[in-house]
Amino acid sequence: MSFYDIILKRIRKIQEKAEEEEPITNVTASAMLTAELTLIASVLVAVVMVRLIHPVLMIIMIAAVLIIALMAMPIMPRLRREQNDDLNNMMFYVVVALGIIVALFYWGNLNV
Amino acid sequence: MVVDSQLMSFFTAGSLVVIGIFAALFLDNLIKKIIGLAFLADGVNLFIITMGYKPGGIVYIFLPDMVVSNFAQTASYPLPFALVLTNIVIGASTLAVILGLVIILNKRHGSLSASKILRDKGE
Amino acid sequence: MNANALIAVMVILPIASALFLNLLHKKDRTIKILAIITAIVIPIIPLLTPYGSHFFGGYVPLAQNATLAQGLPSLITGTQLFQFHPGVMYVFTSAQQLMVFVLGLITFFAIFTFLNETKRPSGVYAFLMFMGTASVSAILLSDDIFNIFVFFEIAALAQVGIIVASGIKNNYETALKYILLGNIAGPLLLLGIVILLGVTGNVNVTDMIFTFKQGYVDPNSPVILMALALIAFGWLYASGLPPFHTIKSAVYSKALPHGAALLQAFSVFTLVAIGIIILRLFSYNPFTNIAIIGISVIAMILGITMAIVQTDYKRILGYLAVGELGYIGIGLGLGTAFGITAGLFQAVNEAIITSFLFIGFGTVLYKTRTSNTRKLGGMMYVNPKVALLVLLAGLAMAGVPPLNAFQSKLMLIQAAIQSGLPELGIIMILLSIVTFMTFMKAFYTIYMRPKPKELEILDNKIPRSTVISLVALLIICIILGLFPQIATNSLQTLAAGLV
Amino acid sequence: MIEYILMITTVLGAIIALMQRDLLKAAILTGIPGISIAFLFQFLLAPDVALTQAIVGSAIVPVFIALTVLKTRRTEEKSK
Repeated sequence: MSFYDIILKRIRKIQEKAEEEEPITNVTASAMLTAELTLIASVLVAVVMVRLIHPVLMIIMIAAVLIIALMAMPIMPRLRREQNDDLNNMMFYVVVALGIIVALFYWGNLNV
Repeated sequence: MVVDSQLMSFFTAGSLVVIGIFAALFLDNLIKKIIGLAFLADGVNLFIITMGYKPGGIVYIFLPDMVVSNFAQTASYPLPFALVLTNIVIGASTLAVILGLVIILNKRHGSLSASKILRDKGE
Repeated sequence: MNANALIAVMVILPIASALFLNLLHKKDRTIKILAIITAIVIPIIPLLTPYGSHFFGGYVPLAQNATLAQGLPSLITGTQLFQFHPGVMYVFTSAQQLMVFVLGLITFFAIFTFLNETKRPSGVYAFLMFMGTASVSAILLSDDIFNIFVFFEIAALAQVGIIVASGIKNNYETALKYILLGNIAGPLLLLGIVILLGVTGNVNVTDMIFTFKQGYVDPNSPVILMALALIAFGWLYASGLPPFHTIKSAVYSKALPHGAALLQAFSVFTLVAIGIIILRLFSYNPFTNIAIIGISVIAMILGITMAIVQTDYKRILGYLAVGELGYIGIGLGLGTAFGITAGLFQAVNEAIITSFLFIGFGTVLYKTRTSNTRKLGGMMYVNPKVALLVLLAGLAMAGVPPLNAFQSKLMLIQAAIQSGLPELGIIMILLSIVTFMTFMKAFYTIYMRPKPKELEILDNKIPRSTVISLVALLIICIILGLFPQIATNSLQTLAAGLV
Repeated sequence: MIEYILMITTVLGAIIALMQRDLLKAAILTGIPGISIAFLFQFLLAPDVALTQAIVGSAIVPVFIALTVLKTRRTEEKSK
């Protein structure tokens, strides 16, 4: 069984659990897979920008991101479930984002 | 007074903002959420007014028997007050729109619970 | 006095026309005529208006008012009080001209398709569209930060109205969610604005920058950082960057196609306008640029990956529109004149292309009354011409050479490499390819695969005006793609002023 | 001294209004922080804003909310 099959199987398993009412077709599974790969690839490329702070930190972070991505492989179904249309859920992320933004600006002014 | 009243007013405004965000985040009933958001707007208004306040100052209305230089030095800052007037009106009109939507949604779902009627519809 | 009255007309005319349309409730013919005349006039005004600034009520700074300035004591003439702007000021330069013109053009196409696709056009819907256009034009023009807040709230209410008027299933829920979130973001944006007011004593952006530059205020004080964070938060809500990307894409999918085309133009131009104000005020702080780039990269990644896994094509377009906003943000965040020009150019292109896509896919909704890709198929045989136009719109969004987004995306990648961040260029190329793939997946399922048996295609003909709008938008795309100088020349001065 | 009492009533009134189970009571109690803030505005040298806030905060907002409650449902449903 190749690596591709393992990922595909796990995605289908998670999807079956999450959305019983929605039919799982090849199209949805392959869409999930594409989204998954896009997500990992672009996050990895984005992490390369850490080199501006310190090259060694970049290597550590890339390794960490790779390991985390491989361990928690189907990230996309979970990410999708987090970004749903529930008001309470959205409100929660909005307030969390407000906190993060305020904290980041204070931190950033001291350290950048 | 031991505590500065302007500082206390800022704290009141801050606690209203915090109460508002708390209510919007953790109370499930839509009416309660809306009341919380009204408090949030009230808190911001109070913050603005407190900022324009000048301890020991006078109202910014120029009466004929006043001396210009004295007025300029002691009057409170009127620009924030003009902003608050606008904001109160905006807040009231937005509130009316929200309440109209709530009435329609209650008619459709027979509920006022945000977790029931504003949940993810899976589309 | 260099008060230029036509600048104010750009905002006042849509508002006046909107209020008048609201009064005419049941008179269909009058509504049609009035709406179409206003829609034609709105894009023409910015082309006729000379550059300059307009002072509402004629309140020019004392330095420019010779009669008042005479005989004032040195207490006033010797200080900065002499330079301050006492009233609301609108600034109109070549960049504003282009952006207000494009916004007016999209309003025109939206109104044009709306009037022909609906049997009984309601004046209220046109009222909401014009109100939104007026407020976004004001946000683009205004130099007064409180004025921006007022129009920000009006624009939010108009957007809610456009969703409510659509009559699509579950639109009331989405409208309520949008306005409740707006009621958190709005007061916090106001809080940020008044903190700046309290520190600098002014609401005029030019004067605030003056106070920062002259050192009357310490620009690195924590209070100002708080204001920056709160204004940035309001900016995220208005433009639909994360964490507001889910609600914004839901908003697009719950509006009618012409409404969605207009709504995304509102988001794009609000993003540009408030983004420019943030850059003007806070570009001394290097972290501002980093934060804008970070948010934009997150928006691109989340928007495009979420677009892939959707099944409703309006939702796909909504998430793609949010993802494309990230490109604009990267351009603004790079902080070089070339990068900002590229970002602004991308904003203009994106507003045009996404309306093109929304109106194009709107024909599918018009023919079938469904937007679920699972139930659709075989639309190619129903109307091959419109299918070709939609395909071209998708190619434009992905950045295929003769079309406009190619030029702006190329400029963005060049700017990223020049600023020493080639990784951003790689992410942009990668996500462009994925955008195209997502679009092709939707296009394939709707147009090319065999038609499902259950699908009913209504017998109504697609109005000619919709096809005309699509062709006109395609022509604009090609013109901007072949001669990008038309746009970049007008955007350059603004970008150079921001560095 | 009076301003401190007003500040306390504002915060306490807001908390009490949100703690009610009966939504009509909650709507009417919204007026308490509204009117306290109006008096506070008067104390903070903004008489014209105080007038507006007294009308909007103590009459219009509670009445709007109370009308909505009368048109919908009186009590809060148990969550979940």
